[in-house]
Amino acid sequence: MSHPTRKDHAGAKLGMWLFLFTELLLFGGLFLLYGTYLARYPREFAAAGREMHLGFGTANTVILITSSLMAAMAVTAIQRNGRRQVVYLLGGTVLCGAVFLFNKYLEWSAEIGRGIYPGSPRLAAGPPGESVFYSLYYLTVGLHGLHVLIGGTLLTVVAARVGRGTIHAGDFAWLENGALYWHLVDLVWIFIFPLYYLVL
Amino acid sequence: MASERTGSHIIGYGTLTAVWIALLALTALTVWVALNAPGIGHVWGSLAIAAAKGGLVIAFFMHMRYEGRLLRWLLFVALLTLAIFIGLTFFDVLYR
Amino acid sequence: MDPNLYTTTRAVDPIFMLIFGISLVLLMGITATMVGFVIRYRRSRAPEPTSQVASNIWLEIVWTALPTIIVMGMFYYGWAGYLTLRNVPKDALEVTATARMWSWSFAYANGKTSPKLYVPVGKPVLVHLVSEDVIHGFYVPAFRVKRDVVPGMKNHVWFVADKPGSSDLFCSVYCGLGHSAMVSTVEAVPEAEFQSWLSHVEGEEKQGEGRELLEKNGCLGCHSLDGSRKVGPTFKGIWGRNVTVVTGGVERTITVDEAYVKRSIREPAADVVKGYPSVMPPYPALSDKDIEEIVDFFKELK
Amino acid sequence: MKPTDQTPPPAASFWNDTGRSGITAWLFSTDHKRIGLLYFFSVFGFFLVGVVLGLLLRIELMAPGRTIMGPQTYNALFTVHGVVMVFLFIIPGFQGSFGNLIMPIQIGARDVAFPRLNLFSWWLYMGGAAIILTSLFTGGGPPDTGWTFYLPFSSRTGTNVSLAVFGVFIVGFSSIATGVNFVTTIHRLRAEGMTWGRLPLFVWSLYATAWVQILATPILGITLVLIIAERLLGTGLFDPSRGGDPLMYQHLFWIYSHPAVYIMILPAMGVISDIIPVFARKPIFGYKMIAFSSLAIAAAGSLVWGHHMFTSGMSDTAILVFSFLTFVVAIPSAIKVFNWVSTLYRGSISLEAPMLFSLSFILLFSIGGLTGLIQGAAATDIHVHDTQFVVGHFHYVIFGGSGFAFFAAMHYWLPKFYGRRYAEKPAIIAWALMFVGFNILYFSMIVLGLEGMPRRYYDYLPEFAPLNLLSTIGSWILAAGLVLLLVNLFRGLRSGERVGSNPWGGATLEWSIPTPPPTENFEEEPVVSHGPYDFRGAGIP
Repeated sequence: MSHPTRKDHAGAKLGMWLFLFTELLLFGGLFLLYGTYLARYPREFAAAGREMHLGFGTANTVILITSSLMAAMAVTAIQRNGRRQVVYLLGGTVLCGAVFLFNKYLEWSAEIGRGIYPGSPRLAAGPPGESVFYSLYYLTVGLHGLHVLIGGTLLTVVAARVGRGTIHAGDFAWLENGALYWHLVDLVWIFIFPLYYLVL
Repeated sequence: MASERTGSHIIGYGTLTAVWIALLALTALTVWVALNAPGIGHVWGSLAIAAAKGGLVIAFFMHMRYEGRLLRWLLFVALLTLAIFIGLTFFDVLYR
Repeated sequence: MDPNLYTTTRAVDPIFMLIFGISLVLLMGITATMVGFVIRYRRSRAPEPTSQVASNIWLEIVWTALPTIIVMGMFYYGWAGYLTLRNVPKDALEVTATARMWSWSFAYANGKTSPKLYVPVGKPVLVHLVSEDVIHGFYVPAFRVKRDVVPGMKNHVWFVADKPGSSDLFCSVYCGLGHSAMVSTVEAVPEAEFQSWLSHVEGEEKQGEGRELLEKNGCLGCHSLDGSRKVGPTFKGIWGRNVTVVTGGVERTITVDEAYVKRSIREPAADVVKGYPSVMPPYPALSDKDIEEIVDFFKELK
Repeated sequence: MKPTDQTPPPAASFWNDTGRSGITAWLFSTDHKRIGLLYFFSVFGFFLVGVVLGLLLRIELMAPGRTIMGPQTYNALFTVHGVVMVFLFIIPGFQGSFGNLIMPIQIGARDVAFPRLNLFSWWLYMGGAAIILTSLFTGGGPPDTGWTFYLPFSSRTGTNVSLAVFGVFIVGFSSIATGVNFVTTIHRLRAEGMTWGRLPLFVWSLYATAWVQILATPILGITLVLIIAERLLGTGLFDPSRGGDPLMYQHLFWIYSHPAVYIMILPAMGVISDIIPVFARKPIFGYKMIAFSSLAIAAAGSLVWGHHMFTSGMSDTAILVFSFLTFVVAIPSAIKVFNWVSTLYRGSISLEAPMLFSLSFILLFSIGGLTGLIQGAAATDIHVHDTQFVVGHFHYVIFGGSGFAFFAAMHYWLPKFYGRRYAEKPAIIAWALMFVGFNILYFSMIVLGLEGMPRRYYDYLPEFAPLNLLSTIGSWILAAGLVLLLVNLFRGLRSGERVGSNPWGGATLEWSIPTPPPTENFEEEPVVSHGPYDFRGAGIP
């Protein structure tokens, strides 16, 4: 029924970039809130930021940067016809994503264990700015985690299709777009990291 | 308009690895700055480092350096929009 | 009435007239031109177009520049007028307006409170706006003033009445069920009358205390004293009345007594009178003694 | 008058030339014309729902006090009226229906860039709509917050706000998908010779709109997520008792929702720019300025959201800035109006239904725009803000503007896809009824607002009674006209006079292909050699 559309690699990439803009602005709304509340509660934000686990944040930054490297290498690999390498590299990317989420789980458990979560009695008793900081933190990082999950799923599907050969050196728009999405996830984290973990 | 052929440019593993090392170095730098140079100015400092890291990711990992003018323009428009949204809001927040 | 008194109304109305005047001229011009063209160049009279001109750079420049000048003028006068609304005269009388779902209460410096805003004629009034729950809006159309009453924010508004009389005061920001019932008035009275009203200490009529409490806490925004149906049931004849209430989804009939009144004030959602929405907030600030006063008032209210 | 083609439509039109049959041939079709019609009937269905709700609201306001419903019902009705009209009708309306039907043909493409994404966005839209409808009948009942969902009220009310908001979130996704699809299509799939300077102005307006959708809708998305988080997780980001600021919600909400007004009105301006030249048999006056002003409106319109907050307690500096920027938006709008009127000069004007709706668009939109100046000026906005004046102004722009343009588009383009047309005389009577009824209905509101009657009022003081009654009577005249329009239009599309490929004598590409269009629009990719309003170049006398 639907005619086979011409393969338009540049069109697909343009569409993906447009979609990435929307993701950027989605997080942009949260960054906007962060900025305005930081201007209002600089001391409370600094105090709350000191409670964060710098170790977890740094480790996750390194993990995501590395995963992003592998995703970028996968795009190079498919252009060089290295199908097996692509599958390994994407596997590495997804694995990094999983480790990232596992770290997140450990970190959140520790924080919730200390009574830091939206609406907790501890935050209700503390200064209002800290409650705002942690609410923003949970929302931003939670939304980012959701994107890691979506990106991981997407790259798994792409890896399977590369394995089956439906994505190949002649038509790898899906792989390129999947990698672009993953880089966006990395990009957002690059900004989350200083804003939440390094505001001392 | 950008009318590049499929896979017009292949970025070598070496370049990508160099970018990766630069990103790790910048991460180390931003952590060091945070731990050793406290003060209000450091929010801007760490944001500048984050912007540099973001720029590297966009330029190399996301191939923007090798794209046509159209995509670069559009990216600029998107970032400008976000900056304006935040900037105009601050007319309220800072002067209230 | 003092024609030299610079009121908010006098600051704003000329700007209205200016913008309306220009807008009317523009609208008339556009309409007349359009209708004229349609009549002159209708197909039965002009079977073929007699021009194929598709652009004219000078026309474009003119009708870009002209609106620019007009709207910049409007912007300037609009802003200048707004500054009048913001610059509070120094000698203004200060009143605090407290908005809650769905009533107003006005507190004066000497502690007197009133459900209506009494102001002296000719003296500027600065109203501090406080909200106890959601966002409300303080709006007096006669004085062209409006300001949102935002919880946690220190907003204010000022105006001055140039003649005695009563003006409507509305809640302008949608605030739920009783939004349109959240109406009060500004009562402008001569200075001497205002001073005697202000210094008149209540309490001489002993049985008025319960009623004072009802007014002060905004109960009368939702419960009438004359038997009419508002958001909540009327207080008229409430004492000893048999009412059907819904308790946790189950209907039962009870008689209004002191225990019921107390429960309704402390946990309004516990027993909700059938046919009314469960929207009343609890009023923990009312002490047991206050509630006794209210009950005494209810006993009198036949 | 019109050249009528007595031969039956060619067998290979998009109606029958398809692999599947029955309902699935529609629900799973990736053909832009079928998706366009799916969108058309869905958005128009929701429009009718919104109309019925609006009529009920007007009946309640006919007299002070309780007329037919209680305050809770009234509050729910105006909320649902707003949500349905804004999010389910007018935002997806033009893009989804006429954008899909017409835009690919106008640029000489076989389909949009991502046909499957296109179908998916319709499904998302329907899914979101279904969730919104579910929210009315489950949980605490229909939301009663107003379509603006202002916090902290919307985090306190016991009604089903979270579910409704989630539905709007899904619809927002659909809007983003369409925006991405259209920008890519217009960049990548223009036929040979279809330069940017030859794009029909409807396409230009869709392009500008798509950008607003891409850059502003995500902010709505995150705002809605924050409402849900506020209600379900108690994040307290806008709760003053916990350090939040209710005004930040308003900023975020209007960062999207003001540009959204341009999502609603820009395509309507595009429709008008396409229709007026055809019925005046003259090239559009000032093509470049109209195209440029679409982009200018989209850009400047994204910077003016603060004018919804002049009374909120926002800083005076911000009021200065936003009031200034608001007046800047008035300039490109004025340019458009002057160019439309100039197009009529020395033309050969035929007053058929699409043209009547278009000309009344100019008038009603001008009233809407000029009343907007009152609200752009800081001093005068204070008085009219949050009153019936705003309600009247908004409906002049969005109903008198976008709505009338939508009716114009229905009369202008639907015959192309059905191969049959409506009867002219009833269409003109319907237009006259609607025009008169509309002005009675909404001009009364403008006056009521100047007199000081706030909006969202269930009950009002006796002094407002006469105009409210008049307004309600106007709503009935408008509704009568609408019923006549619908009966006439759809009866005509079923069994009216047959039309040929170019019933109006238009020069854009959609009139160069058979009626109804074949599945892939063009037998071979067209090569464009003349502008969209170059009637001589297209061989039309």
